[in-house]
Amino acid sequence: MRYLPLTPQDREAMLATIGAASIDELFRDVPEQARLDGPVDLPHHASEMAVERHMSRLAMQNHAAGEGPCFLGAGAYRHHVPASVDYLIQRGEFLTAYTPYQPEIAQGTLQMLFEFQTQVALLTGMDVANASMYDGATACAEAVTMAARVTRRHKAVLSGNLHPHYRDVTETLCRMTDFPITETPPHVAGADVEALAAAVDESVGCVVVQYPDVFGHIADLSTLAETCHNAGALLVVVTTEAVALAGLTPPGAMGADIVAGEGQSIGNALNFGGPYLGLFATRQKLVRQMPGRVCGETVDSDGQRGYVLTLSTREQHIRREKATSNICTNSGLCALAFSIHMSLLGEAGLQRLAAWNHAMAVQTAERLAKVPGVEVLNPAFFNEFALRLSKPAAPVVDALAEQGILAGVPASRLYPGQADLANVLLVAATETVDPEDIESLARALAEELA
Amino acid sequence: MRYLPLTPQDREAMLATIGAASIDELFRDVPEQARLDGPVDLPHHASEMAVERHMSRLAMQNHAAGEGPCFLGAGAYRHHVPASVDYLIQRGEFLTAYTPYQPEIAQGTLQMLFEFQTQVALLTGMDVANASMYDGATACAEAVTMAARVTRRHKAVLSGNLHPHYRDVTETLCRMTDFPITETPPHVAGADVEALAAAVDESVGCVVVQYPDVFGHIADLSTLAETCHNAGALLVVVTTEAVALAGLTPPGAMGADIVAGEGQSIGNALNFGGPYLGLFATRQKLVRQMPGRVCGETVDSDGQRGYVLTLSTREQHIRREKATSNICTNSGLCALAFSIHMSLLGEAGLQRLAAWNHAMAVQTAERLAKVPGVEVLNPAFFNEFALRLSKPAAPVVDALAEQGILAGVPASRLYPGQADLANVLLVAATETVDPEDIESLARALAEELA
Amino acid sequence: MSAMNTQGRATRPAAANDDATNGATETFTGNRALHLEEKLIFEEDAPGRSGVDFPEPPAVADRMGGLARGAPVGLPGLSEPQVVRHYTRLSQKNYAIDAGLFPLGSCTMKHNPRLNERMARLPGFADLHPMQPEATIQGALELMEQLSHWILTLTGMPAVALSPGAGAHGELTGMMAIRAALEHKGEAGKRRRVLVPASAHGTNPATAAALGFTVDTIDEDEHGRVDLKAFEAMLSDDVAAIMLTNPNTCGVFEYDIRRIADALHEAGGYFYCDGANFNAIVGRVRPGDLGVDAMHLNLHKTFSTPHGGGGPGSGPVVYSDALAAYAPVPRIQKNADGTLSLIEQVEGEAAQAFGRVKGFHGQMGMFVRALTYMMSHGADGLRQVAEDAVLNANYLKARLKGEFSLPYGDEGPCMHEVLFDDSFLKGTGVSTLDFAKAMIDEGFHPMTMYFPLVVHGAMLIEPTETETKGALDEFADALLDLARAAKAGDAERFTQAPRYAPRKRLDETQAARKPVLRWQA
Amino acid sequence: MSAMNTQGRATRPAAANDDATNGATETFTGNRALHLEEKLIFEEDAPGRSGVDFPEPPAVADRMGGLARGAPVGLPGLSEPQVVRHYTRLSQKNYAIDAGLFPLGSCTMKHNPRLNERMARLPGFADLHPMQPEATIQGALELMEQLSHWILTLTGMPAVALSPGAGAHGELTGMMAIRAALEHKGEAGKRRRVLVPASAHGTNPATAAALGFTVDTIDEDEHGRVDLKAFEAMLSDDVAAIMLTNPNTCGVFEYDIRRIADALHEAGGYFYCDGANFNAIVGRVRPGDLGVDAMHLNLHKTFSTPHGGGGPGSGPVVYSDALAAYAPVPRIQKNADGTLSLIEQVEGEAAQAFGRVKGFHGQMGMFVRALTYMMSHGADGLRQVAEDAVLNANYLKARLKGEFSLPYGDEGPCMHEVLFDDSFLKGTGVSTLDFAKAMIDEGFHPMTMYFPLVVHGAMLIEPTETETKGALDEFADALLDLARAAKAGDAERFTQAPRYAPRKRLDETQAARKPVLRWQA
Ligand SMILES: Cc1ncc(COP(=O)(O)O)c(C=O)c1O
Ligand SMILES: Cc1ncc(COP(=O)(O)O)c(C=O)c1O
Repeated sequence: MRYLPLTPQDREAMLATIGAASIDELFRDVPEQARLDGPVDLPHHASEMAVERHMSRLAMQNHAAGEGPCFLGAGAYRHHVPASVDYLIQRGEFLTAYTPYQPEIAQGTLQMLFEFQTQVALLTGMDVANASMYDGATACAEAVTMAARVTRRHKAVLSGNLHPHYRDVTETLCRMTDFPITETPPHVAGADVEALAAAVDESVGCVVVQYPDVFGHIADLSTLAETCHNAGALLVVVTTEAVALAGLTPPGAMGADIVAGEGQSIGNALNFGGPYLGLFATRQKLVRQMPGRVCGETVDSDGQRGYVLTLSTREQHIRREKATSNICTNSGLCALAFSIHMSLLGEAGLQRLAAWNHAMAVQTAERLAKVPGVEVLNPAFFNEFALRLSKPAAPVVDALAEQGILAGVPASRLYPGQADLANVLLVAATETVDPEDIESLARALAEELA
Repeated sequence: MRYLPLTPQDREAMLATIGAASIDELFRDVPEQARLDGPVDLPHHASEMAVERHMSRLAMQNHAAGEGPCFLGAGAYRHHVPASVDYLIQRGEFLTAYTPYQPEIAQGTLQMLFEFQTQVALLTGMDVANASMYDGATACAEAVTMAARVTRRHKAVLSGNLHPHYRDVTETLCRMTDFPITETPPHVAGADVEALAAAVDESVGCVVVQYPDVFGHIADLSTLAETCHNAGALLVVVTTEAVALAGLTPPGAMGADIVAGEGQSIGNALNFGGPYLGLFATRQKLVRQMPGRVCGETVDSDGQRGYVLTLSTREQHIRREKATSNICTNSGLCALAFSIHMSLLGEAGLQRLAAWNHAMAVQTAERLAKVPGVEVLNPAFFNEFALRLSKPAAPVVDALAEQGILAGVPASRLYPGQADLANVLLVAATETVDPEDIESLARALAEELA
Repeated sequence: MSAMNTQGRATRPAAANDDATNGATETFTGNRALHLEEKLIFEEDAPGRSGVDFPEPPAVADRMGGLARGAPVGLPGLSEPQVVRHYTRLSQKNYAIDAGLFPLGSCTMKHNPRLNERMARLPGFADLHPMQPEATIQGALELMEQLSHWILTLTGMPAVALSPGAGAHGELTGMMAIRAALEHKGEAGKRRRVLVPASAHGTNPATAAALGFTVDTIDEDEHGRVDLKAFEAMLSDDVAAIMLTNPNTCGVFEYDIRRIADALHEAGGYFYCDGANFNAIVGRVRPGDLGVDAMHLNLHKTFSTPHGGGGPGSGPVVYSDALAAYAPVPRIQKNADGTLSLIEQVEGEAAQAFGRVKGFHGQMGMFVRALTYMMSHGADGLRQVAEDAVLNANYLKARLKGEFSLPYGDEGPCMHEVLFDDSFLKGTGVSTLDFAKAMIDEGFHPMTMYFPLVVHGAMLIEPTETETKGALDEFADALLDLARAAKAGDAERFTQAPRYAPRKRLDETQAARKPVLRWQA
Repeated sequence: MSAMNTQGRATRPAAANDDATNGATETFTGNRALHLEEKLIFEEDAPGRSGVDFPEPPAVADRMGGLARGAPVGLPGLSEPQVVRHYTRLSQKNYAIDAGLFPLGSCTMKHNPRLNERMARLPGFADLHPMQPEATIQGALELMEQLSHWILTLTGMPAVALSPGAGAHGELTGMMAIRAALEHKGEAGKRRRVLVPASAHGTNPATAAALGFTVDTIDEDEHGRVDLKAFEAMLSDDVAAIMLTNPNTCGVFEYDIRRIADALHEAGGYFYCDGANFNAIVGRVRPGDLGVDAMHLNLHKTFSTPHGGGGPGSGPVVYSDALAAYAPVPRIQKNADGTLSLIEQVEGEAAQAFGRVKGFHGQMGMFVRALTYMMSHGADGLRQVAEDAVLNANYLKARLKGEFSLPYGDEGPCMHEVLFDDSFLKGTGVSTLDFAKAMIDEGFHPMTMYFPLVVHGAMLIEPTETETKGALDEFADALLDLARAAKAGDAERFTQAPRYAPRKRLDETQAARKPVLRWQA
């Protein structure tokens, strides 16, 4: 077996050194009735070629998004990732290292994390960021529990335009910890800032608002932030599309106290939903309540600059049941991919990426608005918007998929059973969309709605 | 432009340091009438995404060999290359290094070459090998000129069953240097050892025989070697399928003086014919007449074992017009891929690989022999053999290609205009072929020949 | 001072030239041949430069409703060559499994096959959007089904939830199911205590606490196992669950596990098993045969998906019949026509009790890698994995125990890892930390230090099954030499270590006292 | 002695522990933190072990006619983890462009974009057999057509042969065409002399000699260029060709090139131009405007395909109208129906004269990379490449010339590389070699040493366009510091260098005296 270096002779010699007669002897602490005396009922080992064939066959049963026009968003975005990103993250020194517990031989990972944290702080407009969470949805849930720690108020108000997966994850955790949740209803016609502001009172620990929201709406959050702060609550801003923050006024500039977001769309592939990259940023003064790992600058015994994991007294491995979170392994390699892509883009590249996204989305919206049976619902948007179709969206999407066009995400997938959203379709357009794609979508949609 | 780091400000500052008013001034030595005053008539720079689209479109206009059954050989073989090979050769420290001119910071490349040379020597059964040539065909030509240097006889006898590309390359070089060539006619019914032996006399510097030959024939070369040696000539053995040497008695054991071969089939992809890997091995006593780079063992000033390029007094950069060859850049990275694959296989893996190849070829031959209109011509073979069809082979191959089956190489492609070979088809089967592939080929062939 | 340093930031210490090994020789640049210093990416800025080209975007009427970003983000501008060099150099400052032995106990740093990486990058997996229509993702669902089948067969459990993001997230998901089950039984208010051995990983108590449980610590016995008597004494009708790691973090198998499970079930509690060490028993023991109610697997430990310098991981949870109904969404359903469906909403009571723990459907990229690994080994190979992992650990134990100290004596075999304490260093002036840093100089990654907390100056060594006997011997020889050196009074070799690493010992206290968590212009 | 060494081979020096930097401190293993020693792969053998799994092959009746291999090959058996670690560690002993400045003059070590690598690995290119039917390879032929178009447009020449394997092979192919043309004219017997400047790369005279020509050396003038007078004096009706590098290997443009070409053509000779330095003029100057008859391009220099530690390269040759007919096969033909055909046999006289220089159709993998690079830069970007390459070299010249010595004075600009000699080191006890080794300690790859041969102790520095001003400044500062140190008498910093590399200075004499070219059991 190609991954196992011990030979039968090695095993014998080693057992002799150990003083054991057989391998079985080493497993003697296992209760007898639980010892399997042979392999379980699964196929035996397979060659690389055989496994590759099997996997390729499965992969071929999927329609890869890049095979045709793709307008899917709703929390996962198809962007072009430069070839050097994937090359660099595969370097064994990054890929096959552990969490940097021994900083003297992990400066590569640590300096990268320090740079990543800086990039996230800059993008979100916040003071500091952590070294990543599992994904945007779990980051959102952690933001709510952090707000409760900070404010000592357990109640959270969630926007109805918060991505339903994020809402579910947050609600699940809150329900389990007996934290009460209030929710505004989904509001497809525009951002629900007013409704949220109206729900704030002195019992509220935080308000969670998505920006751009799940329907693509964007609104100035400054007033909402003020309302929150006046009531002693924190404003948690969620972003599912990191690229949007390059084009829009960042949450930090509008008064956000915590930004929880999804970083997949920079540097990371779609991957059918994971692994993704939870972004988590906050204000300097809240840093000791932040969940997750953090890298900080220090010096070595020669006075040379270097980096270490720090503030670990917040963390489970030191604080155990008093930790700010139970998170341990996070999304290190996805953070690396994000950080490399950000470094490649730089200020100029990121601005242009944002400009391209907005431009393609505007062109898509303009073209689709001309299709009979289509209404664009968004007063304003970045690279994603909602349509109301003259028919239920889900079957339309299925029909277009058969033609090789991934038209968008039907709102019914996210809000099942919600009749007023049955005809709503979420459409995202990134820099990977080209005019032909838009035209194909518009034509196919016109036909389907006719 | 993403690959160019200088900014306009940099350029200005640098010109100032240089004391030049403009870039044009730095090009002032170019004759005025040859200075282009603007970009040439080609497209301007393009984004990674745009280039990727362009290249993907071109790639998609080809039928990749892995998309269906593939029985092509004739000097290029489709084997399974483990994923770790391609990963490792892409490590920047290997990929983006130069020829190891500074050995203290090139021990990685040098130790690898030392190991590669050993592997090639072992596989061919020879004493020593060099650090690679461009490909098998050029290695063959270099073997002939080396033999002339060694024997001081310019005449070479080439087997008619030598791959015609190898023959052409060798003849071209020999004609240019006024070295006479004798050639036996192609002999599709079996190895042409006797004809070659008959051509040997005291004027002959070397005999070049392929093993297995272009029709897949194999024969004991010991007698031919003796004949050569008795006449003072060298025996040059050419191999186009390195895997065959794992299964067969190696040329070194049969008296070969030089082995020139193609190493593509271990560790390297098909790549539409290049880059490939010229293997070159010889006897210890001839080493100073060998072309190409060689790595040797030494010690550093602390007495530690290390490696350097050596015997460079044979080479162009030292000896200039007296060099044994003009070769400079060789196939370093392909040699690395070969060496890694060999290391992965090891003795046990290589033996099994060879066994699989022979087994699949035998199964293919047995099945095809049952197809009406097909005759298997080989008394013996390793993983490739020749068929005589009841019809010209080229149109049959084209017809099968339309069904997605790559049936083999028609001999007419290699011996155009040679009427007696028009119906001959060369078929190779490696470990990548499976029983379904064989069945598909047999059925389609039966239909086409009906 | 080199030109490189003239634009040095406040964060760059002045003494950049004091860098040379042993202080003996300096270089002008601060580099030492292949050891290359590297600035922060922000210190390489040139405005306007970019490593990504875009044509001019088409002109459109801005529809951002006045919210277009006013101020620059503040990223530095670099070209692609600089970025590739930056990360190449950074990577060269890391130790990794690919380079050498990484015996970090409890972390299972085994070889990460590159086939896994290649398979995960097939466009049919990597370029798949999580919200594509079902007809276009049948292969992906089939893969998840197959992975589930392998996991269930290996663990002997009836249900699995694939979605958790890593081990700790699996713990959360498993404990949520327990809480949901208690709610369903109307016992959630009453059963507030979770029993956790003192040797447990920090995520265990942190998880229990995150769900509002009270954490009660169970002491270990003189063999590093749960003290059965103490445990039984703690049982009562306010106990929700035990969280037990098995093999445990002292590296031994909890031989009383069946009795623990029975007593717990008797008392109405649930058995959460931390499966981080499943690699020691995979293919030889099924947790389903041990009375476990819920257990996470770390695909990034047992099943070789790479650690990536801190993730991403993947932490599927298996459930007993008692808890299966409380597994989170999404789930996969086989339809009558043979197609597969993704169930993102569950009907009925159970659904009320429990929802979703992660966006979308879990760590698909890790699923592909893990299944690739499982299929490569097969039932026979996975069994061999466990055997060789245990053999390697016991071999190291046998080689080292003469000079090192076993906190619980040498009565029985260890499992996949061996635990030492620091009593062999008593009086040498060398701490576990010092010892670890000296190992760095010898070319090894240190073992896990100071964990588990139950022994003094713990050294937890897990070689994994992908190390050769030769590598173990080299490691053992070096560690014995170090132990002898410490005892012989050569404390400097330890307190001054590491000498040869990219950095000398780093000051963690300073980092925490006045945290600098980001670059500032 | 560590256990690792107990199985040491005869080839392993006894003093394995003398390894420590500066001799100050030793480690037991010989490793120094991230610097890890690595044995030969043959020294890691365990019989039967393999890193590649195969099922049992189907039983067949052996048809090898009695020639089945009797004896084992002799390869060592390793598992995959060992192999990955072996090559990872080896790679870590290499310097590379990815890691730092690699100013090897004449070698053009520029950034190698990873996009090139990705494109070359598209299955439609990488998994294409060279003998597939034409209908299945239209995209590949189209790519070769497009590459040809770019090459012809950039060089201003009418014909190109893509197949040569590298630069020297391109030289051979170009010079063969010249010989074929001479044969065709009946002058092959008469024209036996090829004129080559003394500064030429070794491949030039070696190529001419390989084709049976006599090589006559042209002296350079006081500016490092061909001495026009001397050249003209050498012309006569026995001259077949000149082989001239332009920009030449002294780093300057041959401003008399048109007059050289005219005089040569007048005398009935052909002009072979070594295009290894085309990167200095690409997009700004077309060799077709300079009177060139044949010229190779090194796609691995000008067009960024990676050097790979010594290849593979790719050396397409462009031809003037006078030589176009003598280009080798294969060629590509556009058919009436728009499809493309590969012409592997040429009819008529020219075909008689010249055949094939390489198996199959050339270095397709390199074609993909080079075209990817060309399209990425475009006409505007390639022009900028030349300008920045020349600017960077002149900048280094300006920064360094105060302490270094310019053999031909400082009259005009250099092109893409700057040449110094060792006169500034006179009397310091420091040689060019010593100086180069001290650069290694500073974290740089040395420049090309002792080439070209026309100046004493040559140092040929080519930074390429992909270096930043910051990197050049750091390099210049370090080199100035070294030059001053040498002059100040600190010879030890040089003669003892490199101190920090994986190996101290290696003994090349011993290697050559009694060559050990392979491992022996
Ligand atoms: C015993 C144990 N439990 C739980 C965990 C947490 O797993 P993860 O890091 O995947 O969240 C670890 C990880 O180190 C562990 O060793
Ligand atoms: C000037 C010059 N000519 C020719 C060559 C030979 O090119 P290649 O190494 O590609 O064969 C080189 C390579 O270093 C060179 O610098």
